[in-house]
Amino acid sequence: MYDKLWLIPFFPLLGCIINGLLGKRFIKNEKIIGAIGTGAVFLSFLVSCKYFFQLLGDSVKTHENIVASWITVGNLQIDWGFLFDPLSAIMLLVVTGVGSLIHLYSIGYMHGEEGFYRYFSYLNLFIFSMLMLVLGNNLLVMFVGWEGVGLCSYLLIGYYFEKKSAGDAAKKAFVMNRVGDFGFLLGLFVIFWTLGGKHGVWTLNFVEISENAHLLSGDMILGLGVTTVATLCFFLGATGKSAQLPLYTWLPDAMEGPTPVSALIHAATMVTAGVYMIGRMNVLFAMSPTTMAVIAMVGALTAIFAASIGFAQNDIKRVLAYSTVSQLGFMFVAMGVGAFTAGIFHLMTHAFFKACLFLGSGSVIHAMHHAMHKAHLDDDPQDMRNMGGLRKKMPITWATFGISCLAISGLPFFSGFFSKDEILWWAFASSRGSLLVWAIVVVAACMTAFYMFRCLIMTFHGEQKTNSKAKDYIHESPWTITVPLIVLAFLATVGGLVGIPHVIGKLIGDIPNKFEHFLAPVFEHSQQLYKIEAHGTASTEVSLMVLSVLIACVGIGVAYFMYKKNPELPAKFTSKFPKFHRFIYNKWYVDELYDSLFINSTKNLGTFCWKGFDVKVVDGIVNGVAKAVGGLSSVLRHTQTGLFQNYALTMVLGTVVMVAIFILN
Amino acid sequence: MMPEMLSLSNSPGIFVGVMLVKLLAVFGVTIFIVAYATWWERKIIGHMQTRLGPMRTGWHGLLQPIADGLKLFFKEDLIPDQASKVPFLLAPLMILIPALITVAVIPFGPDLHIGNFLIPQQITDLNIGVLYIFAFTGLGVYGIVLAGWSSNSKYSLLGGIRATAQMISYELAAGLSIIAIFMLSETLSLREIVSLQQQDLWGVCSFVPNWYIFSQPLAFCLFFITGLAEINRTPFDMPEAESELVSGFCTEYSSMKYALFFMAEYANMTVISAITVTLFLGGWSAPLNIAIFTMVPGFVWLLAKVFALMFFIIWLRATFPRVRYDQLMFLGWKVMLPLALLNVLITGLVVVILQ
Amino acid sequence: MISVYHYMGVAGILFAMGTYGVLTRRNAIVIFMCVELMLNSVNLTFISLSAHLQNMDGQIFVFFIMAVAAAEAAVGLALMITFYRNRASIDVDDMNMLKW
Amino acid sequence: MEIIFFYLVAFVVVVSGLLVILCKSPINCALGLVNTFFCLAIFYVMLHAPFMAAIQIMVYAGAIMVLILFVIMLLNLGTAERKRYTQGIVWSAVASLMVLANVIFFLKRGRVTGAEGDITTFMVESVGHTELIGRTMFTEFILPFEIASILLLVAIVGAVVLAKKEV
Repeated sequence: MYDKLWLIPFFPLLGCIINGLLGKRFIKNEKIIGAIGTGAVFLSFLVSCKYFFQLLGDSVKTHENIVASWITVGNLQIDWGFLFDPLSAIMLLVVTGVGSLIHLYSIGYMHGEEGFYRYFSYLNLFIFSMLMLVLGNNLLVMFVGWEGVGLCSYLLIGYYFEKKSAGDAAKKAFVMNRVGDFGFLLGLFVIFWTLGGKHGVWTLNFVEISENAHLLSGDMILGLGVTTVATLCFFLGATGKSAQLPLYTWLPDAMEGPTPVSALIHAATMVTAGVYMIGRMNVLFAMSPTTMAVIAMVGALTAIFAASIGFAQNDIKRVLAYSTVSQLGFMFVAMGVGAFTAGIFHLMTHAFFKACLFLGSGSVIHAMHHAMHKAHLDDDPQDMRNMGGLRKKMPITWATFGISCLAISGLPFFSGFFSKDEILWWAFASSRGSLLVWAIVVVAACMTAFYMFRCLIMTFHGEQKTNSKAKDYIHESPWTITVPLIVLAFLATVGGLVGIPHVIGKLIGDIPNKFEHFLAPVFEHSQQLYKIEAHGTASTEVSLMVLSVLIACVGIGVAYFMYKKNPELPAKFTSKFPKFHRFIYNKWYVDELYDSLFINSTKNLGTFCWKGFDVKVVDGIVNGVAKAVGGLSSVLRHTQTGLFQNYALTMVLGTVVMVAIFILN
Repeated sequence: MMPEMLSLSNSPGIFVGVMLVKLLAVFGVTIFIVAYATWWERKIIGHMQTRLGPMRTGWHGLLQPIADGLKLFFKEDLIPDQASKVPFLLAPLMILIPALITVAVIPFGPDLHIGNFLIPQQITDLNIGVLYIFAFTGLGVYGIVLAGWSSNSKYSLLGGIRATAQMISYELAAGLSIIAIFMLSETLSLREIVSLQQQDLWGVCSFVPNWYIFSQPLAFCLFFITGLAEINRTPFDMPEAESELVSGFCTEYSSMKYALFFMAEYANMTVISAITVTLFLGGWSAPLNIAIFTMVPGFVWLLAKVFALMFFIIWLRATFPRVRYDQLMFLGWKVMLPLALLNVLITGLVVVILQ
Repeated sequence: MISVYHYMGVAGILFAMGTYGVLTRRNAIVIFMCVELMLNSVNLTFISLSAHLQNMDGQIFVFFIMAVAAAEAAVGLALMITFYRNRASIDVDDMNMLKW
Repeated sequence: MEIIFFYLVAFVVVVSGLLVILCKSPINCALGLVNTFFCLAIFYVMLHAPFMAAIQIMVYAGAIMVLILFVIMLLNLGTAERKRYTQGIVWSAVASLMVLANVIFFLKRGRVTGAEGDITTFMVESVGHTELIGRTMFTEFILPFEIASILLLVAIVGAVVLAKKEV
């Protein structure tokens, strides 16, 4: 039935190997390379679709497929196994679907770049790793994928490795991810050790862990529940991979990579791995209210924090990057308040509209870059202050970008509306939720609407601020770029319809929440077991929806007022509150804080080890020994004259003394 | 009463007296021979070259050696300014003394029976006589070397170097050729070697003495040739080659010192002849074991044989050209030495088989 | 009457002189000669003791010492010629090519 | 009588030894050494070892020293050598004096045991020194003798190889 699951990650791996090994010397042709890369992912998408529809009609929703045995030690049996259930099915569709669109987009975007084959090889490898992460039936396989996407992220951020900033960003991402991975591994060990050591269940398999999770309920470690410790560790991993506070700083820097990479990895797929992981292990997380609260709070804070930074950024991709961080915060809020379905739903819709936004920005940057290039200008093609009024030049890009902005702002009937309102509702009404979290998230939603429309207006509306030389060169992108944009914009518009909330569904005629229904086998169990549900009347829910829509409109209105009607207002504002602006513009000085806290202290420690310990103690010992030997040698050197007669003299004296001793005795 | 061998212990007075007589006799005869060998050589070579040689002083120039001696004696004695004085003075002595000192072990007749004592006709009979001869002929080279070096002249130095190399090279072959004699005689005493040669030839031929020249012709040839080389006689007179090195090691010498060199050359010639005669030609013994011959005193026979050999040596000078230096070395190392070794080997084998 | 101690005393003096020569002279050939002097003093000791003890072994030893000395002379002088060819000197203080 | 002769020869030995170690010119050193050998040969004769005396003169004076003289002249080393610094000379003098002191002390103290062997003076006189040496050498010491011959062969080869300009 599901025994061909291995085909899904196999195609991208094949594409990666073919492009990677043969691309440089034998294939060379960009079209063939692009076709191989895109085709591989698209084939995976087709296989995923096939299995998805098969799963829709299947009564049993969880399927495991063991490909090969990996580690067999005593009771422990770890396999290369795939787990196919509604959750992974959704993820597969998102990853392969959005992935193939971005591959297609990349053919146009990366045209003429050096290392084209390398790019597609990495991208396919990333898809492969992500699929392993998603499909893995145990923690170890997931960890392989987890590390694989980290590696690919590193490779792709550092794609322009000639640029120092790109290399630095890649390193930053990698190191930050390592911090999170460390947490992931610790969580893995805690689970493995407690389950195996205390309860005799030596396993890393998700299904078995979920089934045996209840055994852990009474266990304590370091004064905390084992589940709390383990899930906090896992959550640390999630914050690293999904760019949450405090490990989010790598994500904005990751914009150094090519824009499609940002769209695919740093918006749509990889960064959601943390969310997926929490969803995958929802039973464990549900067992620990403490962790859930922490997650919700961290998510909420991240959402509002990143949104605030987004206010002041001028780089279009950076705005989107902070938006991504903020939206990921929304998802974690959902996970934290027990709205697993809503979280995954938002993950999906976010993948659509954020990918669309990124690709749209990529389209703009592409156009700007070419224009700058042709006009021989050095202006930053990503700076929004150089844009404006692009609507006429790039209508398709403008339209799709606008739709996505509406979607992310949560205007009714766009996909973002459904998913975000679900999250807001759960935050407000869930047994794990709280008013504080809700309030923060609402403010964050308002801010989201503001900065997204600020971005839209600065880019596409108003007067054109591009250097007049370059103006005429700006034109709409080729079809490989626009087609994915249109498809994604379409999805961003209608994607939400699969998960229409009950309230609205009832209102407009008994439309069930298909999404929730589909995912129920995964989450229902834990939600029922640990009494996680949203209480509230329909009227409350509806009024909350209206409130959020209003708030979004306020954000949009302010943006319209400030950037369209009175374009001089932001400057005034800036000059009036220079400190505040600078604070926001410099991203709350978090990088600097980290620099001083971690980097500098590590550096200082290193310097201390170097100058204090290594130079003084280690080198001191070594040099001291050398000096002692040298000093002694300089004394003893006088005995080694190289004149054999001196040696002979010594020998004679020695012999004489020995004979004298002999005689005297 | 058995006659006793005269020695220092049993009759010191007589011993010293007899010894002095013997010394004077031998030394006088040797000096006389040396002096007249010069005259003889000039006469012989002169006649061989169809001229007369010295004729004016005395009958047929018989007083020529004395005249030469007087002339040299009264010549100015020059010592080069840059010479090393002491070696320069010592050199002529060091070349003459070893030559004369070797005569001490040459027997010149049978033991005399006087009174109660046996008196050997030999200055001293060493039981290592042959080695003694070798030791002192080997020392002869120092005179040449010192003369060559101390003169501080390149001709002299070259002569000295040549003499050194020549001596070392030919001493080996000479020594090895005599080893064959030891093997037959089983003694190192020259007196005994001579007495052994008076026996019947190979124990069968009663009237021919057992001279070692018959048993060891090759050794005789080797010894004689290497002997010529050791005393720097033609054709091996490289150290004093007139045509190349002016006069070799004695270029810078004059007066009596030059006379000493000259004497040393003829003394060496005499000595080498005497040694050859003693080792190979029966020494003082008669050539045939016939009464008439054996009646003749031993020293007559000895002198006769020595003169014969000296004549031969002078004859060689008259006929042979000087060999080249590389030929000399080739002959010494690649012909003489292997032949001598071969001779030793064959002699050893024969001796072992005949035992 | 001459005793063995007389000979050995002379041998001792010779040995000491040879030692002094080896230690002070700089000409390699002179040093070589001083070594020969020391060897000869040992020879004298051997032979005097051999005569004193009425035993032949000491003289046999001297014989071997002479053989070794001859070999040493041959090889040593060859070495000196080679060295002289390379350095135009046989001063032992110049034999320092391996010093640094 | 004998003892006077001994002291005379010993005096000559010491004087020629001093020549060896003090003469500036190597040739003079060599001459001194030859003289030493000669005197030692006289000692050997006095010790009833005429064969050794002959060998001494033949080998040392006749061969080794001639070889050394040859080399000295070949390399033209007549010039005086550089002087060694005073400190070295003083120390060397001290060392050699200590050697001498050791020897004298040893002779003063040590007791060489009396005659034990069967090679008496009479026997040497009657049988002959050469024959006695030969007997001992070719019976008791035949193996070392052969080894010594091999040593000489090796030395010859080594000398040839070393002294040749191009091997």
